[in-house]
Amino acid sequence: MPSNGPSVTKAIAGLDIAHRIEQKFPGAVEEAIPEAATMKADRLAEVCAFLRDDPDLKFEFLSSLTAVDRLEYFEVVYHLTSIRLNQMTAIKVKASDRENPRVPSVTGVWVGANLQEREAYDLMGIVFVGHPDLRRMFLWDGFDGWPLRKDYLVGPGGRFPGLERFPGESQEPLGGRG
Amino acid sequence: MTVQTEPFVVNLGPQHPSTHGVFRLRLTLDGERIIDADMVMGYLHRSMEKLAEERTYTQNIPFTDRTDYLAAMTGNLAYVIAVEQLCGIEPPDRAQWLRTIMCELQRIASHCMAVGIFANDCGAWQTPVMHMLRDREKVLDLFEMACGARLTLNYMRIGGVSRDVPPEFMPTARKLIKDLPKKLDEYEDLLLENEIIVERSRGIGVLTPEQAMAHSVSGPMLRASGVAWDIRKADPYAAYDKVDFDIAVGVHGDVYDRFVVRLAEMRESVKILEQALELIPEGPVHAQLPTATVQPIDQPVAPLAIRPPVGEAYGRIESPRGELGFYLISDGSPAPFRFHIRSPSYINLTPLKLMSVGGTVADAIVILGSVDIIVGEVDR
Amino acid sequence: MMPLDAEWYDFRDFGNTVGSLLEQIRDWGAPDWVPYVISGLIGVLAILLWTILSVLAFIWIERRVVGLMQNRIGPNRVGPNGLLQPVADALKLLFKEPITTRNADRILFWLAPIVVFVPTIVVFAVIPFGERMVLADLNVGVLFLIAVGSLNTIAVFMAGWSSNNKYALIGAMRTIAMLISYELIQVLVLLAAVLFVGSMRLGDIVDWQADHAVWLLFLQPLGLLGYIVAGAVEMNRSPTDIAEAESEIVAGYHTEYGGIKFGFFYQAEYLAGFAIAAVIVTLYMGGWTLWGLEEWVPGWLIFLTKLYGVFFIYIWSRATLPRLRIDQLMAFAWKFLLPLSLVNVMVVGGEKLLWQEAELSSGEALPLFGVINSAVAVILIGGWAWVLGHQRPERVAHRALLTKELGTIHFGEPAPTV
Amino acid sequence: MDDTGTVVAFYLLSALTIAAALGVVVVRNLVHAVVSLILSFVGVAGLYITLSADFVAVTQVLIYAGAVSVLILFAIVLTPTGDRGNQETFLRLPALLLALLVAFTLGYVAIDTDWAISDREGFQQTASVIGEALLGKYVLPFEIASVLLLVAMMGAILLVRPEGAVEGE
Repeated sequence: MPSNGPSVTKAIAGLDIAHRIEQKFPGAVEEAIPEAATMKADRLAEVCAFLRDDPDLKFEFLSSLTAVDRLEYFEVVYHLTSIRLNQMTAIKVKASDRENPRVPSVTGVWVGANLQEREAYDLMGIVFVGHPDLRRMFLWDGFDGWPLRKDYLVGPGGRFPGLERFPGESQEPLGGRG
Repeated sequence: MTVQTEPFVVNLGPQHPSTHGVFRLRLTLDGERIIDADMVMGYLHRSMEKLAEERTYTQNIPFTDRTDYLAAMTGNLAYVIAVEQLCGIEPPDRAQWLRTIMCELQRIASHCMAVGIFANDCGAWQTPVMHMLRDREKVLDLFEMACGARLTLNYMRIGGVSRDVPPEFMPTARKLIKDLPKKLDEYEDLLLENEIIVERSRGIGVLTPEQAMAHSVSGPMLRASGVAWDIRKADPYAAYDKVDFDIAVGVHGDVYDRFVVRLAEMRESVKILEQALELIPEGPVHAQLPTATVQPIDQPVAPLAIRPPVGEAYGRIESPRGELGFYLISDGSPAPFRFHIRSPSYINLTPLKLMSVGGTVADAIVILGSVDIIVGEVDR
Repeated sequence: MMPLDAEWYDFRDFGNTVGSLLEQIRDWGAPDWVPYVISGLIGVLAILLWTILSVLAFIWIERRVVGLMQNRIGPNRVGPNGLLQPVADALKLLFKEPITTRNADRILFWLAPIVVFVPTIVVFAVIPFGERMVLADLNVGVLFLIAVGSLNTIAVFMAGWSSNNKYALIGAMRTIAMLISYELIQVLVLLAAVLFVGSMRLGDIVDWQADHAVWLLFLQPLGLLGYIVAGAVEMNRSPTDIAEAESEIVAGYHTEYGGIKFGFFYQAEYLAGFAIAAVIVTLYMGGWTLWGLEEWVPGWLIFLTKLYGVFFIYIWSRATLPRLRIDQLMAFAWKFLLPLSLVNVMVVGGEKLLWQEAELSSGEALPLFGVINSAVAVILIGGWAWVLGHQRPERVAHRALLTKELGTIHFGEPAPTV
Repeated sequence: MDDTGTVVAFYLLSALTIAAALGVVVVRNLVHAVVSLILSFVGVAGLYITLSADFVAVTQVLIYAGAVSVLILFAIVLTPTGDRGNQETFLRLPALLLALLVAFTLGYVAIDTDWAISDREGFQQTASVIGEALLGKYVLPFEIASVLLLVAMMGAILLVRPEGAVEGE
């Protein structure tokens, strides 16, 4: 990860953290890329507790929790910080059921996930199983749909394509989404 | 036999003088004691995360002004740092120093409001906040000099800042930071030992360090709980690794400590500014950007056309309210695939119920004031 | 004291003017009750006029003074220096639609602003504005002050309850709880003053102070302090504006009021302030006398100058101090002021007894008592505060700890002192 | 009761007191009832003034109109909302009978008694006379009443104390 200036925070890469988790919980890691390690949903709670309590990791601080709509599946991204050891990592978990995405809640491990999971539920529609108070946060009860999903309010010609190219940009083939 | 009273539900807000915007706190009271507290928000929700997915990376900078509108500079910076991480851009030195200066000025301005409004929440009838607005205005004058705006600044750019500061900026800034310590002394004289402030805020809304960390509380709130954690030191961005400053921490984790931590941070900001104004080098303020190949049709759009490689980045800085992070996912198109704001105001509200249950309505107000939320950032 | 001229143009005492007017009416052969009624009417009108003018003036003064204290300008648009701002405000309030919320208790909602106004203005009936310038010179003037002051509570409760608003109800409950506690303090401190002077008639108290050429302020500093605090509570001013705590319960009991009904509450609040200041001036600061100056300067002018001066203290405190919490305020009344004012009553009673039994001359007794009481006040306040403070050693001011070590935890460490 | 002013005042105040007292009984809303009770107290205070008992009058306002009514208001506000109406109960008829009986007795006694008129002058300063009487001739009843009130107060506090409440904070 290119960083801005000499970083003091030790960023534990996804591959590294996946390796450590794999040692403790074989089969808990679904896949690992440099940015983050993806956990299996059913092993999430114990892995998180391990990440929090392990003396070498001590990720006591859940920096950020958010959900991403990857079109084929949803993923929930956890950015973890260890305040005492000054290190950081990111883990992910996938929810592949588009109609009813379910992910175990980590409120039991980090209470700070409470509001952030509610936000992800509110805007992305991901049900966090085990969350003590999973209600809409910003939108009113009874709001129809999950606005941050890519297919929210699909137009007549399919999903609104967004900004694919800059105005006047050459039409050469694009990588990624295009 | 005991006196049985009915629980009594009071809606503090959305229209209320002390909710710092349109924020609603639903309190269930037994007499004056709070037995339950529930937050209702979303009155200012503008769906920025969705809007940002349809706009280019550069077009998204103004959104970040409007989340935390009392600290627009830090909002800008957190976002551009995330984009720079995504693209691997290294801004030039002068830009880094300018960012440091602006962020610290912004921190002073924001803490002025936070401390002043906190005193207001304690019931001081506008006097501290009026005095603090005086100093905030001077900071805003500097911002106006630098970028023409006072509130929604839009000063930071991906790869640097929008323009260099005018020549009269540095002398004015030097004069301001020369005067500021005297003003801070004045505030400390007025507020620090004020018996009523101490009575109102000591022992109220206590968070132990373990609770604070578990609740993902950040910024002055976390430091007030005794945890020496500051991203400026832990993960230095801009030019913070080249300046010397201390982390202000509290030792009781109560409302009073949050207030003294903010006061002390203003002093530390002055310290940083003193060094930054000495050390800032001359040079360009904008890096060369890897722009997409765009044919200029009628106007030069080239410098804006950034197309980061596929990937994701979590850029975070220490905003006046805590850890402000931007989680960006790029799919290689001109617009971010996912744009998430980790807003400190919102997440700092997590332990609100824990802190306010058992206290009185007056305590809840003071606690809410000590969290220092900006509803624009809570709702986004 | 030099006898007054008794000519109608001697404005040192408006009583002269009224007296000669009544004389004239009597000369025309009107029945006895006519001058009686007319003098009463004149007094009532004079007090009403004075209160309205004073309130208007003080709205402007307070806003300008507080503006000065807060580094801003204050009203300066309407008229020269914004002088007409209060008039404009009053007109605005008059022409505003009188809104009654749907589920309010209509009768009480409309009655409350009127009821709140009555006791605050009736208080001025017993205040001697100058020599013979008192509307009703009651024998039990001091008691009357307390009794009428306590009626305010009812009006506030009516307003808060009838609004059918939760903030208003909380405000009303707070007011009642507060006023009950502080009425006790008021009674006790005034009792000490009455005990010392030996009369409940306010005129007698002023005369006593003039005769002995000493203000009770010097003889009963503790009583004065207690009354100032209790007065601040009664008139709902910061640091004790808990009943209408803006940052907590919006506007307390008058949250739902607008237009002229709110205007009544607003004016009643100022009037209560003037009443408290008037009582302080009369009881503790020699009323309309000023060591002989009242022979040359109209007594009412001296009285009003003192009154406005005392009221200024309240403006000042409003611009300076934050607000206490309700339980802290109550604790302050019961744990601090009440014991102190009880001690005050006992000390004063003992002194009175000593004075009578030992047959001291007032020249000997009063300086002695003044010194003793000041010392008692200082020792009691300091000592009691020390005792109460020792119960809560954690309530001290401190600064933030400065550290460079990242990730350390400093919770529970001793904090650097201020 | 010789000059017209006093007579007019007496009848006006009596009318006020009786009307307000009736209001207490008739009005359905409990808070309204308390407000008219206060009005009736004030009326009684006025009656005391016409009898040149100024100390008693002011005390009436202070204690009854001020303190006692506030206590009643407190009690009403603390009662659950459902019970706040001045509802009809089965005790209506017995209460009416009892009230009529009391009224009749009082009226009969008032008319039947041969009221002696004192030839002594009225007091100028009632407060000092009352004070001397209370602390001189009637000091024992006065002290007993004080002790009784104190005990009642402590009993009340004890009754409403929550089980196992700790002293202080």
